[in-house]
Amino acid sequence: MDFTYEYNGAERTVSLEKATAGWKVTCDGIEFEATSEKLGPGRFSLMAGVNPYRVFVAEGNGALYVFVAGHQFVFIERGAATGAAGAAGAAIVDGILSVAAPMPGEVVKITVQEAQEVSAGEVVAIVEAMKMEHELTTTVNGVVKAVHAGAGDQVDNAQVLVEIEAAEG
Amino acid sequence: MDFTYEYNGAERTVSLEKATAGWKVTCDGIEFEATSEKLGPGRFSLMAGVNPYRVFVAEGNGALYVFVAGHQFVFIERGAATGAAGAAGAAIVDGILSVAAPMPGEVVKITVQEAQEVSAGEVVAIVEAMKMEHELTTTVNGVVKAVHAGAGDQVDNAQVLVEIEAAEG
Amino acid sequence: MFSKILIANRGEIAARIIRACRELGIPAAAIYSEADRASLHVAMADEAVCVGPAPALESYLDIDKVVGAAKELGCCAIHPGYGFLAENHLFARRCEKEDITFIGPPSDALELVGSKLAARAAVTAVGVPVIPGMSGHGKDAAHFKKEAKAIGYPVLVKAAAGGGGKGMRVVETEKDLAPAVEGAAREAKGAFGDDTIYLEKCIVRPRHVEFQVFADFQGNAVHLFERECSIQRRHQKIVEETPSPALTTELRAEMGEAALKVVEASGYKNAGTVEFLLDPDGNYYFLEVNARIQVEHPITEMVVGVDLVAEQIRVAAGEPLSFEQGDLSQRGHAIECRIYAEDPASGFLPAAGPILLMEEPQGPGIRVDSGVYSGGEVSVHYDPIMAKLIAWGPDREAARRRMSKALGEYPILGIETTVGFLKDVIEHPEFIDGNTHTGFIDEQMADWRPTADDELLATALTAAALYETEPKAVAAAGKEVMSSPWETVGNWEIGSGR
Amino acid sequence: MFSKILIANRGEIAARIIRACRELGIPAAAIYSEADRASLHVAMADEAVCVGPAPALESYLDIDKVVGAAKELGCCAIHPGYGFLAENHLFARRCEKEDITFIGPPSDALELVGSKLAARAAVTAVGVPVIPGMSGHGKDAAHFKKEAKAIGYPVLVKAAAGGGGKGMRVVETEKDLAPAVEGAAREAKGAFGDDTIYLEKCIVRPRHVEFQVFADFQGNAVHLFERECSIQRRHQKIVEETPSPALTTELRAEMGEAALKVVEASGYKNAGTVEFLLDPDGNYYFLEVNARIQVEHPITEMVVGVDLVAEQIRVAAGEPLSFEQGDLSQRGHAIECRIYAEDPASGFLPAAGPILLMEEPQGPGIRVDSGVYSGGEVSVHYDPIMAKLIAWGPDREAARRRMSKALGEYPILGIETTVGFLKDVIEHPEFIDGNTHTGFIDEQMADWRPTADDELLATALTAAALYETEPKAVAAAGKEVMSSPWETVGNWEIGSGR
Repeated sequence: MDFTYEYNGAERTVSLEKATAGWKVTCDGIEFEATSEKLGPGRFSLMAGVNPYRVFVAEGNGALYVFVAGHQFVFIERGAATGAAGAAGAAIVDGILSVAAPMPGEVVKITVQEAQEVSAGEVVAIVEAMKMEHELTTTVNGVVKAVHAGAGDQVDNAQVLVEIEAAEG
Repeated sequence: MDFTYEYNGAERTVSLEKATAGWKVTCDGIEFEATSEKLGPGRFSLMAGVNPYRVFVAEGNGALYVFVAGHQFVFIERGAATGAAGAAGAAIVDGILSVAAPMPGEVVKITVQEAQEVSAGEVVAIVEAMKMEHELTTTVNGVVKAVHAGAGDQVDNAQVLVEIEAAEG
Repeated sequence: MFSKILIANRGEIAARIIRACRELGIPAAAIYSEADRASLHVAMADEAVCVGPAPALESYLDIDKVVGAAKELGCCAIHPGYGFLAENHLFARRCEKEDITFIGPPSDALELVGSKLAARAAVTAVGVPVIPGMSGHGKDAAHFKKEAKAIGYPVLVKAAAGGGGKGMRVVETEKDLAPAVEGAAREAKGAFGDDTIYLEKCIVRPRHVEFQVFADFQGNAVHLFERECSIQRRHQKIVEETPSPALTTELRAEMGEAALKVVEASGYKNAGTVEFLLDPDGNYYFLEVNARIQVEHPITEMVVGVDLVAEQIRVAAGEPLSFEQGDLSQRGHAIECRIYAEDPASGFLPAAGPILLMEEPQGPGIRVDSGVYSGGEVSVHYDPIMAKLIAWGPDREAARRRMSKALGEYPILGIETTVGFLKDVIEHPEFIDGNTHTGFIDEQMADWRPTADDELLATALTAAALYETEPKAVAAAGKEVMSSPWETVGNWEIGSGR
Repeated sequence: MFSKILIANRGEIAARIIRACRELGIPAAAIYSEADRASLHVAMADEAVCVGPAPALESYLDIDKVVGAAKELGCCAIHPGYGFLAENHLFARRCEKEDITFIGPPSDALELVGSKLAARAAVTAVGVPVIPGMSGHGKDAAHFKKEAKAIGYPVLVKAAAGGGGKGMRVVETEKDLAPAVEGAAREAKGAFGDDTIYLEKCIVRPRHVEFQVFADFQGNAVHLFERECSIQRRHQKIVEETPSPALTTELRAEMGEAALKVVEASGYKNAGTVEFLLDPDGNYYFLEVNARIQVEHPITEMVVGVDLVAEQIRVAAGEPLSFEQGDLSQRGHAIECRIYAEDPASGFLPAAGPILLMEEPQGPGIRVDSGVYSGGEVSVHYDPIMAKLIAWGPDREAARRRMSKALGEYPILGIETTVGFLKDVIEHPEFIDGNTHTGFIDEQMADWRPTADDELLATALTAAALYETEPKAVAAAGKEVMSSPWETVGNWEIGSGR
């Protein structure tokens, strides 16, 4: 059985094959035998060779969350919406930078106006969530194409607040 | 909606009726309004009037286990086998006392033989479990009718080890 | 002693205070906003009432509603915790007027120390050194510009009220001053309802060293030694420890004395914290008084062997302090890490949402003060603090290793948290050596990203795959199985009582 | 320092030792029986190997297999925990022969103190008082009868090896002597592999007061004060505390000195416990040496501020003790309750089975040393100890209240446990007053039954009913829902790796 997940933007595949006691695991050239015991909902005692790991797994937001040896991994399931890890922030498509709310919150202020020229690093909006303000900046020089929100608006994660047309060159 | 459970050998009924915010509860003449929020699997925040309770509920062995305010309750579900609370021990049916293992374990010794006379309080068997020996005694005077187990036998909870015919009178 | 105490707070500190009440045999009443019915502090309380909608201004910060709740439930005292109304002298005064004991300092002392400017003046008068700063305050940009020039850049823009780094900004050059003042004022207004702002000289590479103090109404006052809280992000403490690796016995005694002078000068009662900056040359400067129980109070409890919250309640009830200065000593070392729902790999963006699965660490010397639970949700409406992890050990290195291991067994799945980041702070060579200052995070951890080697990744992928094989394995065995509603996000909030 | 340590144990003490290894940076290897693959200690270890079938004699007690596991995994030291092979001098000797460090006393000292009779002789020789008892031992019923008569009834039948109340019986009259000796011998054989039995005078209403001692290979020895363990059932401690309410400073010093004499007389090294009985007149009698880390060691750790398990490892590695007698003091008070899978309402019958749902208490001063988990199973094959709950407070009453509240937030559903019983012990007026003796449970708690008032029962019934309404409520909302396989017993043991 092959399982493929997206991790840090790259696809990773792990293969499980039934073995005498447990599974033969192959993953990116690493091979080992593993057994697993359930210790509760989402809790496993995974043994790779003679090395036990206490692992925790939960599913949600289109991803599998795994905690092992002090590290948390987020694996995006194939075909899932990337609500989990692919946080919005700022993305350029067709020369347009969309500055989006990085989390649900309230718009404190939009510091630019349509048609205004902006330079990379300039603050274009301030969003407040969980009692702290967060400044959103443009990563490009350009001109403000559209403003989609105003002070006091409640916005969702990844909601586009300001669009900026990047300057040529 | 009425729910009936067996608790400490008696039937108890609780009635829930939808109220504006939550439920109207009636139970043995006690009435109150309650709301409930789930805090996780089997975990609830139950509010009776202005009094919150952190309650824990689990189902198994034909019973509902409830923990509230430091107390554990075992409610036998109607029609369920009484594997949970109705521990075996010793029961007299038709003048025959069945001395049963009170837990899974190993028979260390049967201290009586068929046809032997016994007095109330006398040890008839010794069972070991979890590294401790437990003496099983007869609660009646009588004669050993049958011995169903021997030293070294692995026995289950409620398995009858010795039957004793109670003396008349 | 009080017959019933209202806890005017939420989250981990409300849970902490409820425990203290229980242990003293005093019924504890909780308040909650409409967003908080399923919060842990509600379930733990003996009584609870809803005080309004989710926004704090309409619930936890609404003085009328909080006082109304206390009266409705017959509470003769209110413990405000930290944040919200804890340092609001108008709230304390209102309690005094309503004949409800405010578990904290008298409103006059609160007002005095709550104004950083008045506090500076009072403290200067008794000979405790303060950071050079502007003499008054104002809202006029030109005035700020002039004062900043006189103090000399870099300057620190600070809110006169409140704490926790809210409304605080470092300004390196004159051109950044005006927007910083504006932003700070707005943030301060939102957080504390007061937009008064002032300026201070920015001390370079200082340590943040604070002293826990306690005064009763019989005239006794003690300090319970220091806490070093240099590990900060945006002026928000995230790791605290005691003893401070930077204090000598002499300096500790001197600063403790200074802290007690501040207590005396301000007429302060009950638990408080006198904050200092300590520069690399061993000079210390009074910063401010935190007129409340602090987030980081557990490390003092563990090292000094006291129960600060129970003591707050006893002192507020008129009892004398249960310890004298000579009874107190530091034993071993304690470290606290604040577990926030923030994404340290993305500029510490808040990460509200459901906690799909959580398990808290355990073991000798480990304490978790938590306000959340597995299956619960971190609300977008309030501070992102979820819990505090505290580790005690016979010495600093023992405590540090315990903390590191405990962070390594603290899964919180579904939202981003600071756990992995904190583990790397605790294991940083400079932290191990005790070389800490308030710029530590910016200097040492700015580009932090989580790391894991290929073998661990393979193990994690295996765990994910095995998790997915589960229901199939069961179905093959002929058993009826579905994933539990509590293991998937989205429909976890199914309450029968809604 | 050791490069890798094998932990020859299971359950909570194995978990405790793994934590100590981690904190010292030493890899920890676990062993497990076929019944224990899903045990917590296995999941926590760095490496683990199976050493045989479920019965302890074929796994945890099999010296060849344990030593074999250590060699297979390249461990240069073995920590035996308590029970199993911990006080088996043959095992210790085997380790010495195989050049594996046994983390405990040298095999000769273990043999000496392991024989209660030899220990009595050695201790008597250095002037420490012992309980009057038989001078030799034997297996002949007539000999026991004669000796019992000479000592005077009531007498105590005891196993020469082991501890924990196993193989121990009080005999009031001569007619009960023979079956008691027979039963004790059988139990001792099963538990320790040695059926040697002897007799002692039974002291009336004594307290059990023991001293923690520690000796290194450099010739240093200290005591870490006492633990009172009078709350016992069938000679098995169930509640322990320190300091003892019965000791004066003078008596404490005198008994501590006596304990150190025992250490010296026996050539004892590493951690150990010298047990005494203390009669109501303040006379104390040496009982025995427990040549291991004790179940109740956490209360000493909390009150004295040390890490006994880490110290065991350091001392075994040849390091000198990290503290001197003058460094040590008691601060505050700690109580431990042992959480057993037993039904206190039915004569403490063992209650093996699945733990359907469990949550462990939290908060300031609370420590849980646990070997089980929610969703796990208590095995019929081993001791019914699940966990230990420890509460520290600034004084006895604070610790006692914390313990009481913590027991009140310790749900363990699916099996019977001692939690409710312990709560009533902790709240018993005689316990509150510190009036404890080893007969306390029989005298005060013999007819214990759980109690709950009608209102609480109504609340519990409501909770049960609401739990049952749940899936329906969800189905009505049009969502696909089934009860989780992990919420029902029977099919919880679905492992994809089996």
